Amino acid sequence: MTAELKEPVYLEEKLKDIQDSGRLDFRSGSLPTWCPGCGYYSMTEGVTNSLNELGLKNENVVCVSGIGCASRFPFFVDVYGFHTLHGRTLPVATGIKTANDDLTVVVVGGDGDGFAIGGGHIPHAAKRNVDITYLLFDNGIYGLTKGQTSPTSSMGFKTSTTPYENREQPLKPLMMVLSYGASWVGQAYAGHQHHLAGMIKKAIAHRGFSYLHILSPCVTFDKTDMTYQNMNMAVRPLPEDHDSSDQMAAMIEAGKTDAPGLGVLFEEIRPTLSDNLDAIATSAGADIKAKTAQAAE
Amino acid sequence: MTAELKEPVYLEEKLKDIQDSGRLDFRSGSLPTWCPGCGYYSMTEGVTNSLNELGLKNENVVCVSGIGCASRFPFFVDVYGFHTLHGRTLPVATGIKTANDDLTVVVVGGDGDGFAIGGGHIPHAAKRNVDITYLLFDNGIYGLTKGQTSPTSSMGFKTSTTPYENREQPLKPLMMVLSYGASWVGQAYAGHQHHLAGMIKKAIAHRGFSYLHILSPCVTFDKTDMTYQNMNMAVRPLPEDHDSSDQMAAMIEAGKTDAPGLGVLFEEIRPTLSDNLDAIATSAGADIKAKTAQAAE
Amino acid sequence: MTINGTDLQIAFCGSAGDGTIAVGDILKQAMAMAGYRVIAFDQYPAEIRGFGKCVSRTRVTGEQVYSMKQQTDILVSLDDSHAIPHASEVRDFGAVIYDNAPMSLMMEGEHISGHLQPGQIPYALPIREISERATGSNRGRNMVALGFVAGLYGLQQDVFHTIIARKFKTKPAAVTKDNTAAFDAGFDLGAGEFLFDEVSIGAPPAKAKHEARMLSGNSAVVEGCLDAGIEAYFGYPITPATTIMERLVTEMPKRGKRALQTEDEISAIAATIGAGYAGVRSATATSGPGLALMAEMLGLSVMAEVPSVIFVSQRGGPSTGMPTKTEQSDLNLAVFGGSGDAQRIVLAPTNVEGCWRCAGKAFEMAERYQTPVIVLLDLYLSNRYETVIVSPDERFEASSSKAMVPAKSGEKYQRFAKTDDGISPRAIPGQAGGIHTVTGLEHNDLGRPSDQANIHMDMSEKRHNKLSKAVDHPGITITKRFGDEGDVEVGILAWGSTFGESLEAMMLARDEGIKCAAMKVVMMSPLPEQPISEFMDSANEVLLPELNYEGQFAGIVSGTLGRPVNRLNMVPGTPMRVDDILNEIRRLAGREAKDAA
Amino acid sequence: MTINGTDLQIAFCGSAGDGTIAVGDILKQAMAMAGYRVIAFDQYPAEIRGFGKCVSRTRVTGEQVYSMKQQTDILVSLDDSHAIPHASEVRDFGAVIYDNAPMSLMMEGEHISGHLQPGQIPYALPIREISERATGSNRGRNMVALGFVAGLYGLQQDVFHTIIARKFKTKPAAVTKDNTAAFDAGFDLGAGEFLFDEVSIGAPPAKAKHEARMLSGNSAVVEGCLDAGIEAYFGYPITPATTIMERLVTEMPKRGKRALQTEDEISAIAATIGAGYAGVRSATATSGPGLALMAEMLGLSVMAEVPSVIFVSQRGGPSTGMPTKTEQSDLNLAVFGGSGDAQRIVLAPTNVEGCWRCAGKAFEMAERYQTPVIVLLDLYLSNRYETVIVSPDERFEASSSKAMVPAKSGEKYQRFAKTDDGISPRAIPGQAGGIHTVTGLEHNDLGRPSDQANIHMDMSEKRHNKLSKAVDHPGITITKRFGDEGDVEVGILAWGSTFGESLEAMMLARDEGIKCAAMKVVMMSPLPEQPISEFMDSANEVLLPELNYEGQFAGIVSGTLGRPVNRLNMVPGTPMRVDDILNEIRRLAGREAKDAA
Ligand SMILES: Cc1ncc(C[n+]2csc(CCOP(=O)(O)OP(=O)(O)O)c2C)c(N)n1
Ligand SMILES: Cc1ncc(C[n+]2csc(CCOP(=O)(O)OP(=O)(O)O)c2C)c(N)n1
Ligand code: SF4
Ligand code: SF4
Ligand SMILES: [Mg+2]
Ligand SMILES: [Mg+2]
Repeated sequence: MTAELKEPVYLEEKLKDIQDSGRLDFRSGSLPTWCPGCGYYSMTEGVTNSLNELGLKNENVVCVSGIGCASRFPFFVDVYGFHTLHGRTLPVATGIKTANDDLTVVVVGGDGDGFAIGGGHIPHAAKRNVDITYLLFDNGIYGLTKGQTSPTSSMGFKTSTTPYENREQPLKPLMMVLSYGASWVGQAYAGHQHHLAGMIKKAIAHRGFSYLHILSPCVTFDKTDMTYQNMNMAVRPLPEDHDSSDQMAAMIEAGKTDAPGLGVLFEEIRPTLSDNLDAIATSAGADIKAKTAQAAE
Repeated sequence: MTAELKEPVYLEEKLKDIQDSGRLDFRSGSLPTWCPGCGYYSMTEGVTNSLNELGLKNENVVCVSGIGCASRFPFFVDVYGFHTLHGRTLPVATGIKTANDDLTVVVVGGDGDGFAIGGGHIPHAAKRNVDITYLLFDNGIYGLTKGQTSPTSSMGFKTSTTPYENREQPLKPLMMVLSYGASWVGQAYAGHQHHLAGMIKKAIAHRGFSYLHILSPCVTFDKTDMTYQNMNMAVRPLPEDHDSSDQMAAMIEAGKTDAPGLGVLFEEIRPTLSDNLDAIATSAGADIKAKTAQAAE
Repeated sequence: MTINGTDLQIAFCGSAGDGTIAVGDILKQAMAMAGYRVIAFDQYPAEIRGFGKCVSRTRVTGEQVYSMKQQTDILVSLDDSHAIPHASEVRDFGAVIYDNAPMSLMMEGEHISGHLQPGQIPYALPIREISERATGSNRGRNMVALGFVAGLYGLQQDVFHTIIARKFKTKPAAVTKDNTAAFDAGFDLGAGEFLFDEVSIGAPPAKAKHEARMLSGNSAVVEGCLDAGIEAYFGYPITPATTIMERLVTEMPKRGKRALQTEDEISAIAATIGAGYAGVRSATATSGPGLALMAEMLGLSVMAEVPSVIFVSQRGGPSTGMPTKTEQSDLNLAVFGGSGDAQRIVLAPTNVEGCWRCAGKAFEMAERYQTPVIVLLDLYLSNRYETVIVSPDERFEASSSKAMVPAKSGEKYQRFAKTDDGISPRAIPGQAGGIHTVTGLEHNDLGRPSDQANIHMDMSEKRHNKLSKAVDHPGITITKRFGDEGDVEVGILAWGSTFGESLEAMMLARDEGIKCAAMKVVMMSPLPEQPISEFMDSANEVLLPELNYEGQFAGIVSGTLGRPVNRLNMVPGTPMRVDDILNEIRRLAGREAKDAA
Repeated sequence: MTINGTDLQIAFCGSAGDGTIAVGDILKQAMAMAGYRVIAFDQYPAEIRGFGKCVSRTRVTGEQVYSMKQQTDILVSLDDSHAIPHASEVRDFGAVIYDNAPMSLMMEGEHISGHLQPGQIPYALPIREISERATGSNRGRNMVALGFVAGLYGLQQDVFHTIIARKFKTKPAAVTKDNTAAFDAGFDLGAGEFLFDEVSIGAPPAKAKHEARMLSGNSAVVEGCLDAGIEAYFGYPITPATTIMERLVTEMPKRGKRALQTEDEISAIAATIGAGYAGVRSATATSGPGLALMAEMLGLSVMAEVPSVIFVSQRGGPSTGMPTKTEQSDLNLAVFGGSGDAQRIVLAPTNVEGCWRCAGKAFEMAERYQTPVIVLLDLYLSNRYETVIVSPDERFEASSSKAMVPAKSGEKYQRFAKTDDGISPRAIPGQAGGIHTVTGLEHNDLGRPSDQANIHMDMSEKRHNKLSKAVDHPGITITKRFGDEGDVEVGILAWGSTFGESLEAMMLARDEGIKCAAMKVVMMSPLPEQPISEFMDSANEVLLPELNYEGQFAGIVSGTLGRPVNRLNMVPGTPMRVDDILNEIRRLAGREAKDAA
C-alpha cells in the first residue's frame, strides 16, 4: 500500500485543468467538490458577489463551517475560514465576534448540522443577536454521510436510515428561528440563484443575527422529494403586502412549508451582543470609547 | 476529618421527626430539600395526586429528572426514578419509552436544564411526539448553583453572572415548543396550586408529548423579578374563547409573556413515536399484534 | 505466513464507475460459496462524488487467516492511472491483467505496461473489445477481467454463475445474461492462456460443519446484535460506523424491534441508557468524535450501574481527522474518557468473527456487570469482509441480568446492595417491589444521594471490583497466545485489526528462525493483567505495534503493569505493513533488518 | 512539619446562620494583614438550604506552608452538634471554646463538653450572654468567640478592628460598631483567661518585600487571568468552578473585556476556541462533567492548532458524583479525553500561588504552542485561601504568539508550515496576507484537507514535538524536589493539592529519621520525563499518593516511563490525611506503622 505514501495532489492543480477547460468559473483558488447540480454551488457565487458589493476586504471576513457538504466552503473563497465541528458553527462564530467586532462573520451549514446536533445553539445565537449571518442549506437529508434522514426530511421519504419511510413530522426551521427572536429571517431557493444572491447580501448587511433559510436540492441522494422539479413548483415570492416587521405575520408565512415564501420574513433592529457587552463594560466603569479609539490608532 | 466517616443519616429518619411534627404532609418516604416557599413544592402534590387519580400503579411510572433544584424530585415520590444529567432528561425518557410503552414517564426540570444545556433535545422529543409529560419549572434563574442568569431571566435582572444587569432578551419557551410541533402545550403557575394540579393531570393524560410550562418563583435567589408578588399580578387565565386546536392562536398567546395566560394553549392528537415505530415494524413484515399478545400472556 | 494449500490475493483497481467494487464482491461471494476462507478489504474514494479511486482486494485461502497479505498475486487494472501505484505490490511471477486498448487516450508512461517489474507476468488483453463482442457494450469490462482471472487460475465457473445470478436477481433478466456472457468470454480466454504462476489453487478445504457467512466487521456487529436479541438501537450517522445503523434500521423492524436515528450522539447514548434502565438490550454505534461527545453519559452509565453497549469504529484522528482512513487512536478515549474513576469494559475484536462475538458478549457483559461496554473496531475491520463460520449451537445468553429480590413490604428496594458476588440485584420499571431511583450522584445501597466518605469509598470499590470478574466471562477468549511456546526472543502484544498483520509477521519471523510468539488482547479494560504479565515474562523483548502515534495501548500496559514494552507506532491511515513489524522483530532479535519488499 | 515560630490552626464550627464562615473570614484577613502567612479551607453544606454544617479552618504560620495541619489547635463551637465530630481533631493542650448556655435545649451527650479528650483544654464561656450584653442581640456570638481567641492567644487587636470595619463598610455604621463591641468583649475575656497552651505566637515574619494578597485558588486563577491580559471569557456554571466565572464577569468589564455565560459547556469551549482563533486570550472554566462534554472540542483545538485555556476544578466523580467534595479523579480525562492522538498541555498547581502562576502561564503556553492548555484544580484548592506574595515585577508575557510572515503575493499563506523551531507561524483574521482556513480535518501546510499518509505522519509528529518544548517554558517550575538530597529511602511523587499533605508527611518522616524526599509535579502532560526519572532513580521506593481510586497519575507515570510506583489511593471526598501518607512512608521504609492520631 505504498501508493498512499505518494506526494499529495493539491486541489489547485486539478482546478487549473478544469478552469482551462472552461467548464467552471469560480473566484477562489480551489475546486468545489460538490456533486454537479448541487444546490450548494449557488453559495459560492452569492457569497463572493455580496462580499464584493458590500465593499469588504477579504482579510476582514471569516467564513465558519460545520460538518456536512457545506464544510469545505471556506476553502473555496478567499477569506479567513474556520472549518469547525459538526453542529458547532454558531458558538465558534460567537467567540470570533466577541473577540473582534470588526470582522464580518458568515456561517454556512446544513439542516442536520444546524437543527439536529447543533439545534441547541441557534436559540442562543438568536437571543443574543450575535451580529453574524447564518446561511442554512436545507436539503432535507444528510448529504455528506450519503443519504440519511434529516430533521427536515419530509414524511414518507425513504432514506438509508428510514428504509421503510420516514414517519416523523419534519421540523419547521423558520418558525423555530422566529420563535427564538432572530432579528432577521429570510428564505431563498438555490434554484433561483439571482434572488438568492440578493438575499445573501441583505442578510450580511443586516446588523444582528440574520438567518437565511436556503432550500437546496441534494441531487445525489434525493430523487423524489426536495428535487428541483418539485421545488420549482412549490416556491413562491412572499406576498407583496407582507409586513416584515410583524413577527406573527412572519410566523404564519413560516408555517406554509408546502408553498415556501421567498423573501425577507422578518427584520428588526435591536442591540447586538457586542452592543450589550459594551454597555456592560460601560456600566462597570470602563471607557469603551477610549478603547475603540486606541484600537483605531 | 474523621467526622466525614461517620454513618450516614438517611433522610427518612429526618422525615419522621418532621412528619410527627405535623408541619409537612408528603406522600413519599423522603423529605424534600427545597427552600421553604419554593415553587417546586407544588410539584409533589400535583404529581402524586394526578398519578393517583389516573389510577396508575406506582411501579408503572418513571420519573426522570436532570440537574437543577428539580433533580431530587424522583426521590420524593414512590415511583421508579432516574436522576440523569444536566439537560439530558428527554433523550433518556425517549429511551425508556422506546423500551417499554406501558410505562408512564414524567420528566421534571428547570429552565436552564431545559432551554440552555438541554435546548437541542426539545425539538426532537416534540417532533417525534414521544408520549411523555415534561413539567418545566421556569424560575428565570439557576437555583441549584446559587443564582446565575438563565435563558428566561428577564432583561435588567442582576445575578451573580450578570452583576451589571442582564441585557439579553429572554427566550420564550412556549413559542418555541409550539414551533417544534409539540402536541400538547400548557401553562400553569406554582402560586395557583389547584389549577396547576389539574394541568399536571391533563398533561399526563394526553397521549403524546405534553409540555407544561410552570412559572415557579425561586424565593432564595430572586427577590426582584419573578417573585410571587409580581407573578400574582401578571398571570391570567387564557381567554374563554381560546381555541386550543389553533396553533397560531396558541402562538399569539404564547407571545404574551408579560401577562402569561394559564391553561391549555394547544392540543392535537397524532401518532406517537411508538405508534410510528410499530407502523414501521409492520411495514417491515413483523407481526406487532402477535408480539403485544405474547407480552400480555 | 505459510498457508497450506490455497493462498491467493487478487486486487481490482479502477474508478467507482468501472464496477470495481461490484466485481470484487462477486469474487468473494463465489470463493466463499466454493468453500474457501475469504478476507477482503475495499477502499473507496473519500469524496462524495464518485470520481475517486477504488481498490478491491480479496485474499482466498484454504484456512482461516487474520490479515491481508502485503503482496498481491493478481492485479487487475480497470483504469491504469489508478492501478499503476499498486503495480509494485505484485510479487514475482504474479499476474498483472490490463486492457491492451484502454478507454481513453493516454500518454506514454500512463500505461501500466510501462510500470511492471521484471518477473511480474503481464496479460495484456482486449478487455473492452471482448466485452463489446459478448454484450454489445463496454460495461462488461469488469466481468471479462474477472472471468479471465477465474479461467486462468481454474476457479469454479459454476459458483460464479450462481453468484452472478443472485447478485442481479432483482434486475431485468438481460443483466444477468450479459454479465454471465462477459464473464464466460473472459473465462474462456483465461483458461486458454498459459499460467506462469507457480501458485496453484488447492481444492477447497473439507466442507466446514457450519455454513460460512460472508460478513464485514460492521455487518458482523449487526448479526451479533441480532443474535443477542437487541431490542432497541439509537444512533447518529458517522463514518465508518454508519453502516451498522443502516443495517439495524432495516433488520430490527423485521423482528418487531425498534431502531431510531437521534438528533446527536449525546441523545443516542442517553436513549441507549434509558432503554437499558427500562430493562431491554440496547446499543449505539459511533466513531471517535461521537464517542468524545458521549463521555459524560458514559459516566452516568457507570455511576447509575445501568447497562449500555457502544460500538466505536475508529478512524484517523484527532478531531474530524481522516474520516475514511483507519487508525487505532481512540483507545485512550474509550478506556479513560469520562470524569472521575469511571472504569468500564472495553473489548477490541481482532477479526470479523470477533466482531460478531464481541457484539453479542457486550450485551451479556453490560447486563451482568451493569456497566457500559465499548466495542472498539476500526475502519479497516469495519469494512473488511471475511468468511465467518460459527456453530449454530453457539448462542448468547438471552438474559444475564441479576434477578431482582423484591423488597419486603414497608422496606425500600436495595438496588445497590453489597452482595457476595459483588453485583447488586437489579429491578426494572414495571416490577412491583423494586421501586428505586438511580442517579449520577454518589449514593447509598438504596440509591439515595450521599457524599459520606465511607459510602463513596465502598461504592467505588464495588464498581471496580465487579468489573474485574469480566475477565473470566464465559464464551469469549480475552487473550490468546500464538506461535512458539515457552521462552521466546520476541513476544508481540497486539490488539484490534493490527493483530492480523502482527500474526503474519510473527509467522514469517519464525520461518526465519526467530523464536517468536504473539498474544492477542481482546479485553482492553479491565486489562487481563495475569496472562499479559506471564506472556511478557516469557519474552526477551516485548513488541507492541499499533496504529497510533502515542502508543496508547503501550501506555495502558506499562501503566497497569509498571513495566516497559517496545513500541511500534505509525499513522499512515492504512493497515500496518507486515514488513514493518517483521523488521522490528528482527531488530529486537538482533538480526539484520531487511528492505521492505 | 516543623514551622519556625508561629503555627496555629483554628477551626470554627457551626451552621451557616451562625456566621461561621464570616468570622473565619475576618480571622484570615486580619492575620494576613498582620503579616502572617495564612492558609484556610472552609466547608459548606451541600444542600441549597442553609441548614447544613459549616466548618471554617484557618492555619496561621510564620512561613509559607503547603497544607492544613491534621490537628487543630483551637476549636470554636458555635453549634455543638456540628462541632462534636471535630473534637477528636484537637491536639493535646489544644483549646476547645464553646457556649456554656447554648441556643437550644439539648440532651445529655449533645453538649460538646462530654466529648473532649483528656488533655484538651475546655473554655466554657457565656458567649450568648456576652453578645447580648455587648450588642443587645445574640447575633454577635461569632464575634465574641473570635475576640476570645484573639485575646487568649494575644493576637493583634487593632488589625481585627481594621478588618471588621472594612468588612462592614457598605453596611450601616451600627453594624461595625456592634461587631467591634462583641469582638472586644470577647477579647477582654480571653486576655484575662489563663493560656494552658504551650504554643506561643511569634511575631510576624519580617515584612515581605511585596504585598500579600489573600486569595482562594479560584480567585488566584482570576487574578492570573487578569494579569495575563485575558480578553474573552465564556463559561457555564458548575460547582466548584462557578466562582471563577462569577468573579470574571465582575472584573473583566471594568477593564473593558468581555465575559459571557453560554448555553452549555460545548458552546463555552467552542467560543473560547473561536476567540482564540480571532487572536485574543480566551478561557473557560468547568468541572469534570463539563470537561467531559468538551472532549470533542479539545480535539479541534489540537488539530486546528488554535490556542484555548480551560480551567477545571475537580470534584468527586464519576458522573455528577459528589459536587461539593474534593477529588483528583479527572486527570485521565484531562490528559486523554479526546479522540485520536490529541495530546495537550495539562498543568496542575499545588497551591494557591501556583493557581495564579499556572493561570497566567496557561495563556502564554496556549498561544506559544498553539494548543489547548488545561489547568487542573480541585475543590480543595479552588476553595482554600492562602496569602500569596508575588513580586510586581513578575509579569506574564503580553503576547507569546508566533508572528505572522505575510505570504508573497500570489502565494497562499502557509499557516501550518514546518519551521526550525517546530512551531508554525500564526495569522489572525484581519491581517492581510495571512488568509487561510483552519480545520479539524488533517491538512497540509496550507491548511488544506489531506489524508495522505506522509502528511498525517508529519503533522502528527509536528503537533506532538512542539509540545515537548513546553517543559522548558520560562517562569514556571514544572517539577521541584524537596527534602533530603541524594539517595533516599522513600521518594514521594505528588501532584495537585495532595502535594501539600505529602510535603507535611515527608517532613514528619524525616523528623522520625527516615531519609525522604518529595517531588511536586506541576506539568502532567506532556510529562517531564527526565526529572521524574531521575527522582525515581534516587529513591529506594517511590510513593505516589493521590485522591482517586484508580491511581490515575500513577498510571501515567508508569505508562510513560515503563516503571512501577507504589500507589496510595483513597476517595474520602476530603483532603488526604497526613497520617495516612506518613504511615505509608513508614511501611515502605520498613518502619512500623503507627495509629493515626
Ligand atoms: C460529532 C459528529 N457526528 C457525526 C458526524 C458525521 N456527519 C458529518 S456531516 C453529517 C450530516 C450532514 O448533514 P447536513 O448537516 O444536513 O449537511 P449536508 O451534507 O446535507 O449538506 C454527519 C452526521 C460528524 N462528523 N461528527
Ligand atoms: C454538565 C453540567 N454542567 C453544569 C452543571 C451545574 N448545574 C447544575 S444545575 C444547573 C442549573 C440549574 O438551573 P435550572 O435548570 O434552571 O434549575 P433550577 O435549579 O433553577 O430549578 C447547573 C448549571 C452540571 N451539573 N452539569
Ligand atoms: S451529496 Fe447532495 S448536498 Fe452533498 S454535494 Fe452532493 S448533491 Fe450536494
Ligand atoms: S434555590 Fe430557588 S428554585 Fe431552588 S429550592 Fe430554593 S427557592 Fe426553589
Ligand atoms: Mg442536509
Ligand atoms: Mg431555573
